[in-house]
Amino acid sequence: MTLTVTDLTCDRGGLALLAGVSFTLERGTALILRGPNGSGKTTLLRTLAGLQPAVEGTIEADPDSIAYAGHADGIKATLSVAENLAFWAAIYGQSDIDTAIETFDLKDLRDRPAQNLSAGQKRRLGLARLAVTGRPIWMLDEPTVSLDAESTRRFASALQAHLADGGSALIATHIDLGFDAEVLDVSRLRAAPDAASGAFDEAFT
Amino acid sequence: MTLTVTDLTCDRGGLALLAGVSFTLERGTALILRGPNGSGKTTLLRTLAGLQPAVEGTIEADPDSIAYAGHADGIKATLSVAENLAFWAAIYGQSDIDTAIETFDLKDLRDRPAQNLSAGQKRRLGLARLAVTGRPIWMLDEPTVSLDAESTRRFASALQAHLADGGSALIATHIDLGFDAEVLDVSRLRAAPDAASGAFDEAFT
Amino acid sequence: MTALLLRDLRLAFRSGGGFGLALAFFLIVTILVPFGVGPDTSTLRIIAPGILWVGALLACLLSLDRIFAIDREDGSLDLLATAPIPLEGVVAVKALAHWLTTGLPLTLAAPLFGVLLNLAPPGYVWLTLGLALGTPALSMIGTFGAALTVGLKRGGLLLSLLVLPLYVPTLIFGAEVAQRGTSNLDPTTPLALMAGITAGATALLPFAAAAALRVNLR
Amino acid sequence: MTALLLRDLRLAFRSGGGFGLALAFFLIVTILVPFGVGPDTSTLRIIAPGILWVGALLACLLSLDRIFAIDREDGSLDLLATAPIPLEGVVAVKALAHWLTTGLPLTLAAPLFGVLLNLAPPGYVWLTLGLALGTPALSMIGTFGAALTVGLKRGGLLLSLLVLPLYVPTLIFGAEVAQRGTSNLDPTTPLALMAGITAGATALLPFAAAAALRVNLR
Amino acid sequence: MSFWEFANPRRFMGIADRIVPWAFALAALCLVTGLTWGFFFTPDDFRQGSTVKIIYLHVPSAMMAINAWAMMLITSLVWLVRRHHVSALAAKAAAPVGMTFTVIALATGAIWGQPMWGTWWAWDPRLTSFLILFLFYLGYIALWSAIEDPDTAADLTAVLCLVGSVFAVLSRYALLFWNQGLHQGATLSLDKEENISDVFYFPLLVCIAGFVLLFIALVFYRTATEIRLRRLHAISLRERMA
Amino acid sequence: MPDLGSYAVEVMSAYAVSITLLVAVVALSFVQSRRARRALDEAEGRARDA
Ligand code: HEM
Ligand SMILES: Nc1ncnc2c1ncn2[C@@H]1O[C@H](COP(=O)(O)OP(=O)(O)OP(=O)(O)O)[C@@H](O)[C@H]1O
Ligand SMILES: Nc1ncnc2c1ncn2[C@@H]1O[C@H](COP(=O)(O)OP(=O)(O)OP(=O)(O)O)[C@@H](O)[C@H]1O
Ligand SMILES: [Mg+2]
Ligand SMILES: [Mg+2]
Repeated sequence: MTLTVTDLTCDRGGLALLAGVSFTLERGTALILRGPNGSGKTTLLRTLAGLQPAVEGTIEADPDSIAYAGHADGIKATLSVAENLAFWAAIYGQSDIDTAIETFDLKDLRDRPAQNLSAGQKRRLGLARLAVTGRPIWMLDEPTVSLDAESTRRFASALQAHLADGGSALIATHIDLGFDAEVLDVSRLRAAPDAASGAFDEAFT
Repeated sequence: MTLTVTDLTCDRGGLALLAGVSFTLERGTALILRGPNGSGKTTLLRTLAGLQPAVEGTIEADPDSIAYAGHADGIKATLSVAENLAFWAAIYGQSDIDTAIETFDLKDLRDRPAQNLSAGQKRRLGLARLAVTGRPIWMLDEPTVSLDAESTRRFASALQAHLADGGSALIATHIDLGFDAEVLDVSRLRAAPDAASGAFDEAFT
Repeated sequence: MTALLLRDLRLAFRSGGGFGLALAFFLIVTILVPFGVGPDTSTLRIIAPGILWVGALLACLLSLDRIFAIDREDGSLDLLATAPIPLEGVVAVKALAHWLTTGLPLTLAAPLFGVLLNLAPPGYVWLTLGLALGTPALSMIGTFGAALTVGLKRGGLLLSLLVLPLYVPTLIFGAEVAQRGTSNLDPTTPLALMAGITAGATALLPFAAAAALRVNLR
Repeated sequence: MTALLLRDLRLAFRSGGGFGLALAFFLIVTILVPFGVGPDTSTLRIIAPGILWVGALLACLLSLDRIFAIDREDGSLDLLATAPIPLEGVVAVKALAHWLTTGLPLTLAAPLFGVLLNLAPPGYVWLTLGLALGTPALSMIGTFGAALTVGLKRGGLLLSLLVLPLYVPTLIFGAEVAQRGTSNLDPTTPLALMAGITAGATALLPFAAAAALRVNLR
Repeated sequence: MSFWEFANPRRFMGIADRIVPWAFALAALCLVTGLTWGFFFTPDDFRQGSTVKIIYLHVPSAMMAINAWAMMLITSLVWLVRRHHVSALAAKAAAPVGMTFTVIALATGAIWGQPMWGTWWAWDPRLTSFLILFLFYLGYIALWSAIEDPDTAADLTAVLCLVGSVFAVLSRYALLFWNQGLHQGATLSLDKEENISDVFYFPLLVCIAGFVLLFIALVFYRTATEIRLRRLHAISLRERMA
Repeated sequence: MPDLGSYAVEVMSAYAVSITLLVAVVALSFVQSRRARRALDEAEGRARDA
């Protein structure tokens, strides 16, 4: 259940963006990714989630242990809150959605079509989706966008419960989540302009 | 250039959401809307911007003085940053986009297609769009979503420059923007459940 | 306004949304029909004007939901509605952009595709003339339908259902013009009627469409 | 997997994206053709099988880009790709859902629409049989094309151009079946060939489509 | 009492409750009399044979199909101008009734056309615009059901109704603009009501009255239903908010 | 039963179709009305209880 990343290089649009990313994420811990806009946090998370191949380096983790939540929530506007969650639960072989609905305070919105939710309510639904996957390693890309203070607190405590349960989390965020966690500053890992961004370039230099 | 709102009721989906909203926004001042998720901030801003009719009450403002920026940025993925800005400038009869590009630090991204921007860079472009309208009253719905600390600071100072210029701003946000402004707590203005949400129901009760 | 037109054209070119798609679809229809109906040239010659018109009309119909839907999703439509240009103007420009990226290429390409269907020689000029006069009506009517259904669930389906009946007269007169042209009869009456539809649609529908759009943006 | 199928069907019903749209489009084509070609029943009878097949094929073609595009935009596709189900399965389910919402209704409705085009009576059963055997291939091939073009600029246009040549054999055999059926010839040879295409496409294309999808998600 | 009193939903419900039973009863009476009279007790036409009996269904339903759209047009305009909700709901209530009449007219016309014209359909101006009117009914009903917010739906359908009226007008007056086509002319001996002999004319009048009354009864009845649904909608919204 | 001559099928089917359709709208309206009444009564009862 630990995630070990060694000397990873990721690219975006054929351009190496981050180089030499190494860390270990143990059970029960969270790691926060920081870095200014455009520094490559989203790119790193997508690479770790297996959505794009790494240029170099290794990612050791059970691929069936990662749940990814990106900028887009994967929510269907015409389905209701419960239907959206039930679908994702079924995809991950789970069936319990009530706990997640409880945790993210969606009870009153249960049968509301997702298109009638406010921005923050939609985000809560996106986070609840993560909870129904039953996966131990959460990869979150700016999870608290448009959440109010109360919901942010709820999210933080849900996250801590997840960690206490033996899960772990990798979170890219700009704001302070209000609990202690290790921080990885992505801006220090910026790839040198001439870093290898693929075998092709190397063959040329 | 002042915006005066008197006893406004706004609805969403045929349901009165806020009632008795009254305030005056003078030149050079900013008003911050606060309230938990789903309390009606977006609805209020849309009503003030003239995108939906008010159920009751009056809004006094020159309609040609308001620039609205919602959750969605109105940015075309296949156009470059400069093309996007130039288009909106032309629509508002302006031609200068360089100041806005400067203010929101988009110089390096000028010719990048908008689809290749990171979340925060896209948001900066959305804010720059607002600056090119040349309108005095800004209505901003969660402007700092996905911005890093540095960009948030930049935005705050751009906003203060706008206020110093005689503009004004109405901002719905969950986070602290780092400068003093009056605050309107929307959650106190919640419409009573039996409030009239249209003349039709009254005839019945 | 010009800025809006230029932007829409540029977007159409960049994303292949309008321009190429309608033309390709038209080509596909004219290629597929001989495959389906069989290569018998005399049958093809009889049905050619009708099929070409139906193909052009379908190509128009298909690109309609893009007129407002994309702008609606990314928030541009809200912003355009609050911008200092009349919504009627926005609608008219959108219709014009749709015509430039759909109707115009179709008109220009139709004679070429006529060859594929073995259209009788005198038909070419009348087909082209008919399309030139008729496609603006198709774009304008379609823009109205798109404004009516923007942001609805079932938008696409409803759009076709609403627009279709309004397209029928144009189609009938257009096919009649081409048909009469190929058989050396006088096609001026249907041509005049079609021009009348185009003029009427262009004069009235922008207002109806803008009204519908305002309601839909609520 | 069942959950995915059910969701896709539900979405198709709720948003009118697939189900109604394809059927409506098919209806539109069959209504418009007589308007365009003219009401001469003997001409209509000759072209009926071909037009019905072309109509069904276009209806399929149109709904293709929805297969993956919407899921891609709202992030569902990323999430499905990281979910514990094989991508080949996702592709197969998507194709099945497309067939259930497009091919199946088209097959069932075709005889009805045949009446509008004055199809010769013996043609009905062969038309239906042909569509029942041929439309699964159309859905599967289309899903492959959609996987190949998801997330591309100019996706829609490219999709039609890529898929079209792959559709032509099915169209030719299908129209041949219906044609031979109406003229009381033996249609088993083209029918068998068409069944072969369907079987081949269903067996091989899910793997190709999943591979294409993986590349496109990068 | 001012005409606009109708616009008050409570008043309307009261009036509807009183009118509807009578209207239904009278409609049933007229329809049964007219159709029985026409079917059993009129002679065959010398040229059309027994098919002339179809006239008692075709003409009233075609007339009312067009009149129903005219009524929807008027109530839609009232909604757009004065924003009386009952008016919009009346238009909504009338649409399915008008569509049924349209289908009846199309079906009987087609059945009648087979023996009379030798074809059940022709692309003549009246028939074409009537078919388009049918498609408009479909679109109108579909648009109502596709939009969630009732006021938005009322606005948009009113705009659609306005545009569709062109075809309602054409299906009645197309003959004035084009004097081509099958529907009227030498094949018919009965095309003008002045020409119709009294034997056919009186039962036809009774049938027309029956269709008109049925339409009135149904519209009042259905509008009352729509008002109830609207109130239900308001209550459930309130519940959700509380 | 009057003698309908060679057009019996046409006339009969025209009457059958039309009468079926008329009965269908009336029946539909009744069903819808009943359903609306019942739902409204229920909702008003709930509103009063609350
Ligand atoms: C599908 C075929 C047909 C359709 C769609 C159709 C439609 C119509 C319409 C729209 C009207 C006008 C009603 C009004 O203006 O109030 C009408 C009237 C009439 N139709 Fe037909 N019709 C069809 C076939 C026929 C046939 C076959 C006959 C008889 C041979 C016929 C006889 C009449 C007569 C006698 C009238 C009343 C004429 C008048 O008041 O101007 N119709 N029909
Ligand atoms: N196709 C592309 N070609 C070149 N550069 C690209 C392309 N797509 C994205 N980029 C760049 O890659 C960089 C990394 O983007 P990424 O989305 O990973 O940033 P991020 O750290 O998530 O930023 P944010 O905090 O704004 O979300 C950005 O500078 C972006 O402009
Ligand atoms: N069609 C609808 N019918 C009923 N209620 C709706 C509809 N659409 C939205 N709502 C509700 O209206 C309320 C107000 O939404 P709004 O978007 O104004 O909230 P907000 O204050 O902007 O919230 P956030 O901070 O999450 O953006 C929400 O509770 C939402 O669920
Ligand atoms: Mg990011
Ligand atoms: Mg909001």
